[in-house]
Amino acid sequence: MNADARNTIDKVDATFFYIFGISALMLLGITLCMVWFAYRYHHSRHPEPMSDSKGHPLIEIVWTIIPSLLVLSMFWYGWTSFTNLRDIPEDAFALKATARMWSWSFEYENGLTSDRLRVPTGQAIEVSIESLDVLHSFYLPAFRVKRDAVPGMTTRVWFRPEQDGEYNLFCAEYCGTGHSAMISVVEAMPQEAFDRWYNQKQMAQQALELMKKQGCLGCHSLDGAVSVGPTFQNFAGRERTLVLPDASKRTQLADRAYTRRSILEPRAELVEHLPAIMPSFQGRMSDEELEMIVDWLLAQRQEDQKPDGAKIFADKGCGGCHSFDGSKGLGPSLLGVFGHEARVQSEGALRTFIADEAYLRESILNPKAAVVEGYAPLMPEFSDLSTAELDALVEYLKGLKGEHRH
Amino acid sequence: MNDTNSQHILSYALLLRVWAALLALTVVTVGISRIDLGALNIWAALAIACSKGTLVLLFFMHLKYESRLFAWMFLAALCTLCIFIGFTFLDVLYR
Amino acid sequence: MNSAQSEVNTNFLQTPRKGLGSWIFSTDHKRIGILYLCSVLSFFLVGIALGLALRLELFSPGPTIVSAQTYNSLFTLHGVIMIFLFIIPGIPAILGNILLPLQLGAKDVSFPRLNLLSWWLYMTGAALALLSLFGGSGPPDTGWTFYVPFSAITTTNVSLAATAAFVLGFSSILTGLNFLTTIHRLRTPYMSWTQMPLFIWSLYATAWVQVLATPILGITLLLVVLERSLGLGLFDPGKGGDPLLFQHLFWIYSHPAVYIMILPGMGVISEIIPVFTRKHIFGYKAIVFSTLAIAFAGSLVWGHHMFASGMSDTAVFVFSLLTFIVAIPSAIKVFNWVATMYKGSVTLAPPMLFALSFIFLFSVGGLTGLVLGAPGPDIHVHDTHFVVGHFHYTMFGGTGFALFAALHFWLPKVFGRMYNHRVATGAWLILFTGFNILYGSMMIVGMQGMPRRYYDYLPEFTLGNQIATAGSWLLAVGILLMFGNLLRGCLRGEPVGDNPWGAATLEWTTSSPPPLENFIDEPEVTRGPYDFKGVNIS
Amino acid sequence: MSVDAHRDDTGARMGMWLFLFSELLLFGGLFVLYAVTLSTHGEAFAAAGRELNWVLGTINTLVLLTSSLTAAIALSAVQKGNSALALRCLWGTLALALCFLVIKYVEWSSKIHHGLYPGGAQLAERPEGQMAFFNLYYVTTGLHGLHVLIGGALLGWVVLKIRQGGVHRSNFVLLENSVLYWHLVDLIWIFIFPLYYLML
Repeated sequence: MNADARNTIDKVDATFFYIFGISALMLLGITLCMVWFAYRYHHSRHPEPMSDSKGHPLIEIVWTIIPSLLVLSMFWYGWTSFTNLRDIPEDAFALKATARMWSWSFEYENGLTSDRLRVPTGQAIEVSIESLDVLHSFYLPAFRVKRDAVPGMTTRVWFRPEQDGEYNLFCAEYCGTGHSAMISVVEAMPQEAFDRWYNQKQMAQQALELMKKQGCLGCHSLDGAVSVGPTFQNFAGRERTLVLPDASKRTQLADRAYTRRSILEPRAELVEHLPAIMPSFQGRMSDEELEMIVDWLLAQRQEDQKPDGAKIFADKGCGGCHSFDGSKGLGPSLLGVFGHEARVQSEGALRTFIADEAYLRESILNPKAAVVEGYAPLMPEFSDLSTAELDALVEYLKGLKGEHRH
Repeated sequence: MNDTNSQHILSYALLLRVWAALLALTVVTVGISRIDLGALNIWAALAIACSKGTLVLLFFMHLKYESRLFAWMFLAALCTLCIFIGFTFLDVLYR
Repeated sequence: MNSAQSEVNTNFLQTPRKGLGSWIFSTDHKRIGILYLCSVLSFFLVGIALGLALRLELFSPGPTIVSAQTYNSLFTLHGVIMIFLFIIPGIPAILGNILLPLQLGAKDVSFPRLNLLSWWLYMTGAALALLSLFGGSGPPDTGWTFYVPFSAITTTNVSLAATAAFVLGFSSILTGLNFLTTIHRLRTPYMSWTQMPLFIWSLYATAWVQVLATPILGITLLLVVLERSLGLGLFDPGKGGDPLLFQHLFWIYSHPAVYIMILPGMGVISEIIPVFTRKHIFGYKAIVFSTLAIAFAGSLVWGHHMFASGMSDTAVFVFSLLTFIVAIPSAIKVFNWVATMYKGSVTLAPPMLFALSFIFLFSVGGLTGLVLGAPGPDIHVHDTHFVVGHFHYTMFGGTGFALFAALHFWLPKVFGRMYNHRVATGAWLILFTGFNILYGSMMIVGMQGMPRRYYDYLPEFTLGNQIATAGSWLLAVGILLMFGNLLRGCLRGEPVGDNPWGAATLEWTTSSPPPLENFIDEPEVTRGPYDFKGVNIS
Repeated sequence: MSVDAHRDDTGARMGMWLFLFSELLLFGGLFVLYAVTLSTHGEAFAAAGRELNWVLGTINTLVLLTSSLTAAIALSAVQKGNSALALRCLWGTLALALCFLVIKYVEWSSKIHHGLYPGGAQLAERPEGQMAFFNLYYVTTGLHGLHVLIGGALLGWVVLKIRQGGVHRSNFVLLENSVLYWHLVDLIWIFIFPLYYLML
């Protein structure tokens, strides 16, 4: 880490102490004078006023000039600490934060997206902030950083996490029902860990290209389709039955050793019911390349796991407007939403139909196309959901059984 | 207290002259707007509007014949408006 | 003619005409003042109830007593009621109405019927605000700031609430122009500008701000209503508008409005301190000058509400610099008040206790305001509970306490009866303690980073919130005790003479309560407003 | 009762002027928006301005200026004790006010007919600056039109008062204030006209 690397905290805190220090002294002085005068010149001790002074020009001038100088110095500290916040280091790692009612999403330059802000420790981070609907504000108390997210405008902040850990990210500009739930986390992690996470897609891409070159994909499908060899889908997540050369069988969950063996000595252990036709790749790729493919194969677990509809529902802030118990929020309750008779306002006309899966999908991707009668077209488009996520969310909604009420 | 209730009565002739001047200025402002002067157009239009406004204020609205206090008050209001517009540009121009 | 003469001589509380009609259609400035007194303080109590509910909700993290949507409506209404129905009209409409003509030696304000209209507009606005609670799809949930785009898209009754604020603004403008004209035209000819009580000066400066800044709020709210009803979109970036312009226009009014709120309070303090120290106010001209300077410079600093908004850095520079410059006249006033006590003869009667605690609380509010004026630190505490605490220190600790001081000072004049001093002192002590517990812990929680308008909060903020909530109960007890005591005093207290405190301004030279047209004979100004030599308590 | 006993015409005029200041600032908010939008969307703003009918705008300016003249003459006439002339002039002012509103109506309806109104289909397809221009145009001229109506009503009431003898040579502050209001309406139009109709 750069030794003289600026952060966003020190100058602001120093200004705080400076202003608070002077303020505390002044408050103390005023209060003490007031209390002392009230005691010393109390009418029981001091029945008649001793002075008929109506003012004193010199004193007035003195106590105009001294505070003026003090506040001007405060202004200067305040201003320089502000310019420090605004002056983004040139080597800052850039990413984009998008605010919507009521969640944050972060997009990295390589296209990676996340709902928590993962950053490398020690590095200056530049965040470009945008809003999809109303005003929000990107607030990191730990780094003294705040900037509004304004529709139609891109605003910027920077900060430098100096220690690994999790830091709160708040929305500080009031944005409606879910305002206080619009919380996320900055996760500062060591550079290597961050790189591994950050490059996951890139590595996967390389591994895929390599496998294509080596011809792996000719026999192994990626999408679960049955082909000559077993599919790669959920490679690490599923158990397989292996037939050993001595015809005995055992079950195996893919680990690193097995995966290497299955590439280097494919005929030693065969997946049940499959012919022994895969050639050995011993010597046909470098060890590095092999590791890359193994890494990729072993990563085929999360990718294929079905996304959790309930989690998506919570993460995207859906609950801010939609209840499960039939109570009316900013949006209609989702209790028994699947299969109920929907009355929607669409293209200026009132339509009635049974809410099917296509309708649910449409209402998530393009909510303004058909708005349930009696509600305002407030809901943002959730077009950033992946197909799998959308499927999971719709499945989840279908599971909310009960008597639907508007 | 009611000392200043005595009124200055403006002659019809003066009012007519002011009116004629206003009409003339209107013609001038339309004329100028037909010529392309670039950014000058808006300033010319504003300058003419200001002089028309001054005529209305001074004569039609009798500001010329009121006590000086009224004029000061009017200037205070006008300055306030100018400050509001001007200070907003501190943001808009340098954003 | 004789009956008319006797009517003029009776005190204004006991005119021959009786009943509600003799009040709500009265053009007498004192009666209108009392109408405001009753209505403003009623709304204040409603606002307190809402505030207590807010604090109760925040007693523990997660849902406590209400839903998030209800909470949002609660703080919106708390804000709208406290700002537009209590603190802005508070001192000018209640005490300004009652005292302005009395202190000027006039029979009434310049436009008595307009004055009555102002009260009716105030009540109309209040009724609209209360109406917005019902019907439509629920009470407004935008916060009192009505920020777009949220206020343009929420389905709640924002249009009605904005219309209410518009009407209330109209009422405020009419009161302001009435006061300005009265001060210019109806001052007794024996009183020069530099012989005017400082309270009048503060009303004068306030009235200018009311007349010149309030219309900007009017047009801004009108545009929000049009945006909601016609899809106008002057603040919608998709239609060539700019959401930040709303904030500019809003704060062009609402920051000067802060001075509409505080200046009359400062005027009250400038009246009370000399009376209870038996000494001429220190630096009369400096106070007058700082009053006018605050009113003027206060209109140039609205941008300090927008340091984190995405406004340009140039604007941040200028607005921050000017903000610090506004701090100077406020400091001058504080120094002058304290200096007035030097070598005086101090009596700690209830009005004085409230006045002295005003100085303390307002100083806390003003000094924490310095942090908010400095753009670097402001970024951290902006939109957190620190701002809420600071704001309540200046507005409640400042204007609120000034109003309480003024009520304790002048109500005996208005009703001719005195409240119980011991109870008043006890109520003050409870109020003052509760106040500091409540808003002090709010500021600390804010420094820790808890944003404002949060229905729910992270567990680390729990302790501070619980202390604050406990403080709110103490505060409420103090307020109820104080109002109970004042009410009892006004209706059944000991009768007092014309000048129970030995003050030197004109209102104390007439009887308590004053006669219908204030003075039996045209009052003569025989002494300055702070010249206590030979003034006796009567 | 006490209201008329303390007559103060200068005070009444001062009150009116103060009220006019707040009217000025009310429009001031719109002028802030105008200035800012002009500086951020200059080209589109001007392009939209060229679509307004400047001939009708000019005619309306002349109409309003003339109505101000007749109002001013009416005041002088009352001060000179010539109520008959004052009444004729005020009727003239009212007729011109009506004329102004009719022309305004024609302008608005032709624009609205073309879908150029806030929320209108045509307007939604225009560039942002043009949308902003038309939105501002409708609000500003709408608010101004409202003031024409209020001013007209006020003058109508004064006409009644003159006929009843309530406003005459030695008590004309009501007429004076109404005329002041009318001039303010004119004054604001003097600025609206070049800013909206003569933009290049």
